[in-house]
Amino acid sequence: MIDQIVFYSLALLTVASALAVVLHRNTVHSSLFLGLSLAGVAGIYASLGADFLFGAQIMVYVSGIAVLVMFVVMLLGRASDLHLRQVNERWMAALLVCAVAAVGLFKVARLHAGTVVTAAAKPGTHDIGRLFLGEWLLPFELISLVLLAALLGAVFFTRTEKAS
Amino acid sequence: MNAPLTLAHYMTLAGILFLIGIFGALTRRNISGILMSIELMFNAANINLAAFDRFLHPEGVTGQALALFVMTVAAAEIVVGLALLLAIYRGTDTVYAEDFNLLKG
Amino acid sequence: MIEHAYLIPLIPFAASLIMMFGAKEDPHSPAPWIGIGAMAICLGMSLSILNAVAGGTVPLPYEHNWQWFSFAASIGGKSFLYDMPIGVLIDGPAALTLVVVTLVSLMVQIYSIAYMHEDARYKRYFAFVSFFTASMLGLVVSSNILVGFMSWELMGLSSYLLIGFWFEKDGPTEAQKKAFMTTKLGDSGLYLALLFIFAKVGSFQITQIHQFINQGYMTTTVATVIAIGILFGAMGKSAQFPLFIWLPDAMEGPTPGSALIHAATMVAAGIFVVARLYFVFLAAPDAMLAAAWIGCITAFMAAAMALVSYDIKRVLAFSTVSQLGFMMCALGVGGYTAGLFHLTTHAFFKALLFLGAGSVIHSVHTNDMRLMGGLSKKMPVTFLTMGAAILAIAGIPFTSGYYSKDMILANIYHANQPIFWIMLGTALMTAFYMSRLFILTFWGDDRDHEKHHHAHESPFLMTGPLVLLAFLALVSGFMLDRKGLVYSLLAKPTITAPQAPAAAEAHPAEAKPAEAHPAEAKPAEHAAVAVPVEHAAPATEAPAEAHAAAASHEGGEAEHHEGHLPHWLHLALPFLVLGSIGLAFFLYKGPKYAVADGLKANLAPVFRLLDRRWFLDDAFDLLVVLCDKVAALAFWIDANVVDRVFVDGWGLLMRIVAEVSNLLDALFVDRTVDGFGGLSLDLGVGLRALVKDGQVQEYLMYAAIAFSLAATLILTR
Amino acid sequence: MNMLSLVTFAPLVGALIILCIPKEKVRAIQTVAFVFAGIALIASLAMLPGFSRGTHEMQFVERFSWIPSFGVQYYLGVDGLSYPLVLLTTFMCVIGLIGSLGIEHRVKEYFFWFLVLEVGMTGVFCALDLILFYVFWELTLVPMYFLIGVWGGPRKEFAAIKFFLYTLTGSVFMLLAILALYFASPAPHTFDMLELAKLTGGWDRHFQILVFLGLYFGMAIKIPAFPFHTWLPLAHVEAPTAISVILAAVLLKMGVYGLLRISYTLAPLGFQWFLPALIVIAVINIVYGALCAMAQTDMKKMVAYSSVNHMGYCLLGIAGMTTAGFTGAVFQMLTHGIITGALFLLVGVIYDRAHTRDVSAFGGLAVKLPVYAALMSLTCFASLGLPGLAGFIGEFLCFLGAFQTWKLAAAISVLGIIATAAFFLRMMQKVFLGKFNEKWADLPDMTARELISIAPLAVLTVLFGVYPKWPLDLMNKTIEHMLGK
Repeated sequence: MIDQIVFYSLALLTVASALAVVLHRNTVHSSLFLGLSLAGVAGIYASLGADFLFGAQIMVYVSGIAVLVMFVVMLLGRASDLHLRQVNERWMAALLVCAVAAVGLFKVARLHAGTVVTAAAKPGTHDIGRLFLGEWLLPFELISLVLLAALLGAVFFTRTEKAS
Repeated sequence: MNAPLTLAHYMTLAGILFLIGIFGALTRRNISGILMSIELMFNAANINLAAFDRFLHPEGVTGQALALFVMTVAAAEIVVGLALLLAIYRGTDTVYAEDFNLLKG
Repeated sequence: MIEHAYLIPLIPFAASLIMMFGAKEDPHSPAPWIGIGAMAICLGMSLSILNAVAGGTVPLPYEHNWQWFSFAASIGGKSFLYDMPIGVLIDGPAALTLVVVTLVSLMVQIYSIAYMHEDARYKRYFAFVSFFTASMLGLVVSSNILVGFMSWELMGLSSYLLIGFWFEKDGPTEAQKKAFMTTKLGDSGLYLALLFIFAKVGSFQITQIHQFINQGYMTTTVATVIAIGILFGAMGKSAQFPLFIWLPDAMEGPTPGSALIHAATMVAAGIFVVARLYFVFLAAPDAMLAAAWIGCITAFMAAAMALVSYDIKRVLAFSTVSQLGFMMCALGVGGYTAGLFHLTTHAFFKALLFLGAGSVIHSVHTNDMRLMGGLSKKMPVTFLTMGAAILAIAGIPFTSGYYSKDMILANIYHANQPIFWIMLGTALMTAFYMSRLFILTFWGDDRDHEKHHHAHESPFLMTGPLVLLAFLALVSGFMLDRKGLVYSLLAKPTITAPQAPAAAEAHPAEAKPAEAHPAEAKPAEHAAVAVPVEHAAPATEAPAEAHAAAASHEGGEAEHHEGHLPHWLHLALPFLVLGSIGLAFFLYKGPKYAVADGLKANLAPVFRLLDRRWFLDDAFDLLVVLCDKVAALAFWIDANVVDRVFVDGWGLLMRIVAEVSNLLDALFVDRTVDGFGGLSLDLGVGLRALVKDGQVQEYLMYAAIAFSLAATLILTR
Repeated sequence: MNMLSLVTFAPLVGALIILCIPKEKVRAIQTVAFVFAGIALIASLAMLPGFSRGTHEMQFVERFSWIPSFGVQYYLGVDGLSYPLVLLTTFMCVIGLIGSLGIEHRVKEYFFWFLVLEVGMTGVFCALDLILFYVFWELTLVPMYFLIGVWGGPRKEFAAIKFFLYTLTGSVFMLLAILALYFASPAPHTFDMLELAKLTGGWDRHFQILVFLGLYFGMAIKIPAFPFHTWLPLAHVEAPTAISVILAAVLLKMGVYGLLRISYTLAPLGFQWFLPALIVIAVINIVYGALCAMAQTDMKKMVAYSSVNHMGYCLLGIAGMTTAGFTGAVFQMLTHGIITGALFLLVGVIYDRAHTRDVSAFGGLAVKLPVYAALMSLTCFASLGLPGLAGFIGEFLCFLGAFQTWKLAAAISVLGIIATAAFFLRMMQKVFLGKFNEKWADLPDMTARELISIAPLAVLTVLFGVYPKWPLDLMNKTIEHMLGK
């Protein structure tokens, strides 16, 4: 019973704040809601017993990305933006697209309506560590390269022109 | 409320989150809004991965590890995206997607 | 000697290569003697072969094949590896033609030493001539019709090279192109005939094709189609109506080269191929009739044109065409021996005429007969030898032309009366225009004093060949006619197919010669042997030699008794010829030839028609223009239609899709504005955004639509 | 010794080495390119003694599993159909390299792409696995795109894009057909051409027709068959000389080869079904190609359209569905490669000197450039099918094969021969004969390098025309087997 309550409340939190992210007129608020939504997802991870994922989500997303977005949004924000529509004229079509996609997604979800947990959750951090430094070492190193490239890219794009 | 939680629950949640993300990516005028929506979609995918891991293959942690990769890629993506956004803003003084039509042939 | 016959085409070919690539370009180069030496060797070999053949010391036909290459083929459902043979097939006509070709070529080359001595491309000329002769010899000896066709085409190439020898001038370049294209047009017929032969027979070997027909496997229809194809090829090469237009222009080349083309090689090839594949014609009476009429029309039209021309070489060219018409006509009415006999004699006197004309032109530097006249005193040797040639071609008794033309007319007389009378008239026209040429050139007084003054007799290297050829032009007919040599040498091939008698009944044109030739009726015994089989197996496995050694031998004896002209006609003919020569004297004897001019004024339209060569050249030019137009149209279509449709079409298709969706959008909006108000407006605007471009989110939208549709379709299946 | 891998991948090694050479060292780059293309040529020639003429089986087979989960193999092998084409490819690549010595800017990239192109082309002819085939097929596309787009003429970008998109569109359909074949094979599925060929009996006609159409679409664009030929003239005109040579000599052959090797063997019923259309396309290619060539004043474009015409002969031979026709088609591929390669080189020679290819700009050049005129005439006559030169045998065999099945179509196609003769003769007349155009008074005759690149082609032209036994013997058994008799 506890599980259900936790799940539903987290789900409600996540979905509601996600909706706020895409619908709120003020971008700054949107970014705040993003943090909330990501935190909700982190809770979901916890409820799934994925302890390491929960930690990573909090650290990377909630305290990293969401904050970063918030900073940028604040940096770019203008007072006049608050009076402008933040949703373009395509929303109707987008809704249709979502509706179509929803049909497929929920059809698939229904396939697993009977799949329940069969084993007790166990801490996974140890296993993940072994996996990353063992069998998945190459992808792990590659992804660090990707991060490095992203870092360089960010520096490259944001540096000011006065260097030359 | 009393029915046991199934994989379908998590998948539904992920689906809803994903659809919200799609909707946002398609409709937000502000580029930072689009980026945020994309983050939502990444998270939806991650929920699925974590749920599959828990429900279908509880003996390993592959799903979680994969979700971590996704998370890393998402981080890289948002960093570059935001950097681009800043660069664009400095150049054109706007953050609205419809103001960019360089792709127009 | 006959076992080395394959060397006959190879020696001049090698000589040509040596001259072309081994010698330096030098007007005094000794290189031509290589070609002459090679040709002399070939002449010696040919004479010894002819001697053997005429003496009956070798079994005929002599055939020897080597394997050339092989390819997989299938005929009538049977598959086999066809070994393309390359080899020699010597029979009477081939042996005789070998001698004629090598002899004329040798004479031409010796003559050319003097004639071409100041030309900048001296050795190249001789290389071309050797090559030309080699290709003709290849055609003559070849045992395989495909190899024959290849030599035939190479001959086209050599005529192209030789006609356009002085390629700096526009005339020769146009003429060479015209010659090549016109003959190529004819060749396409032969090409198709070859394809058809292989599709039916499964072999290119002449003896096997003959055997195939002998065994009655080929229906008359098929034989007719094949024969028409061969005939078409011969029409191109041997300058028959309407493809003779190239020959008059072909004299843009060096005159000795023209002599070669007109006498020994190019034009003889068409007749020779028809003769070589004569058994196909025998199986196809309709084609025979067509050949007869084409020959007849050609002979007449060309002779008519020769009547009015003042260009000495052109008159000779028309006369060649006309004489070729005689040969073709003879072959068409079944006068195989007569046609080939005339080919032989004609080669001698026509080579002589051209070389003589070359000697005249060399001396006075013009082709226009109106500027000549009275040259008999200045150039006695040329005068006398040309005189001999003219007697021969006119058909004065006991010259060579008399025998052969008489035989042709006799054959035609028994086969087809209408043709006979036309041909008789043509023969008289021949006598007339040849004497006209002779009189205008040599007789009377000089018309152009300047030119006459500079005229001189040609050097010995040029007159020597003239004398030898003149001797042959006078006596070769007599020599060959003696003791029926020509009948045994040029024995008509026979076919023993069961169809042959049936075909003969069906076609009166064929029926008459069949009665006149006991030889044709004779091979009933062969017919009994031949077993008709519905769909034949390829003839490759069948023994090649067995077939017609007998046929050609027996046929020879029998044909001796071939019909002659009625006695009165036989006697009257020389007098008619003399009369026509007299008429020429009467019209053209003076320096002014006023009578002829008066005639010309009275018959202006006819003269114009003949002067413009029956407007066939104009028709040909029109055809060329038409082809160009078609080509331009094709290219226009290619650039503007095909390219547009299939390259730009993709883009267009996308545009159309967009427009249609736009239209639907508009309809949709219009219809729902009343019902749904703002909501539908939003939807409409959203949909319309689909066709705007340049927006990131639009592309994203497309992607999302595609993705969602695909996902839904796949997942909900 | 894995000869086929050596032949196929030697150029790739060369390409990688070139990448490591600094771009200033032009001479070193050229040397490396020659060495590795030469290795490929020598290796392919070295297979000649070991190649058995008496069997239709695949020879020099190499077979490893490549992507086991999808049943994709690294499977190479040659038979009488592909081996002559492998020889042609390696040979023409060396010739093309000689012709490329004049390239002056971005030499390194040029030779790199050139060698990569050779890998793709050789691979296409050796591959016996459909996916491998497809990979090589696509591998030719990218180098060709760059070679045309960077080193081409004035409209090079347009030509390159058109070529790329056009052929890519075709290959997409081909890929679909290949996948269809894969899934039609019983589990575990296979891409093995020879295995698939054994299964064709079990597939129904409609499936085969669809597969054939998909394959045909890809092949027809490469061949190029009407109406998909319009990329060819443009690509030829804009491409640098050596690339035109490769394009005409080898790349077009991939289409015909694919038609014979894949379409015919893997979808025989579809092939049968398509024959009436194929013969019409062949006739159109022949007659219409020749007519279009007749309307050209640009020599290179004329030669390009003559390629359309000549590939029409190949199609004609194939459409005949007889052994003679197939033999003719393969032989025609060889000879067309040699002859048209020489023609493009020769046109390039005059363009390098005069900077124009307009036929009416010249006149009487035979006086000034006798060697050039002689070689050009030789190749023109070979191209118009003069007996004794290589063009005739292939053309004649094609006609011979087609005539047994399609008498009327073959008869119409003969018009194409006449038109071909017409435009070549006219070109020769305008360029070489007539009055000498004084404008070109100081035009030099051919250089040693140009002679070296063209002389082997001229020799082969004569050799194959006089003695076609060698190439024919290589292919006879295979072709007999292909028609299953």
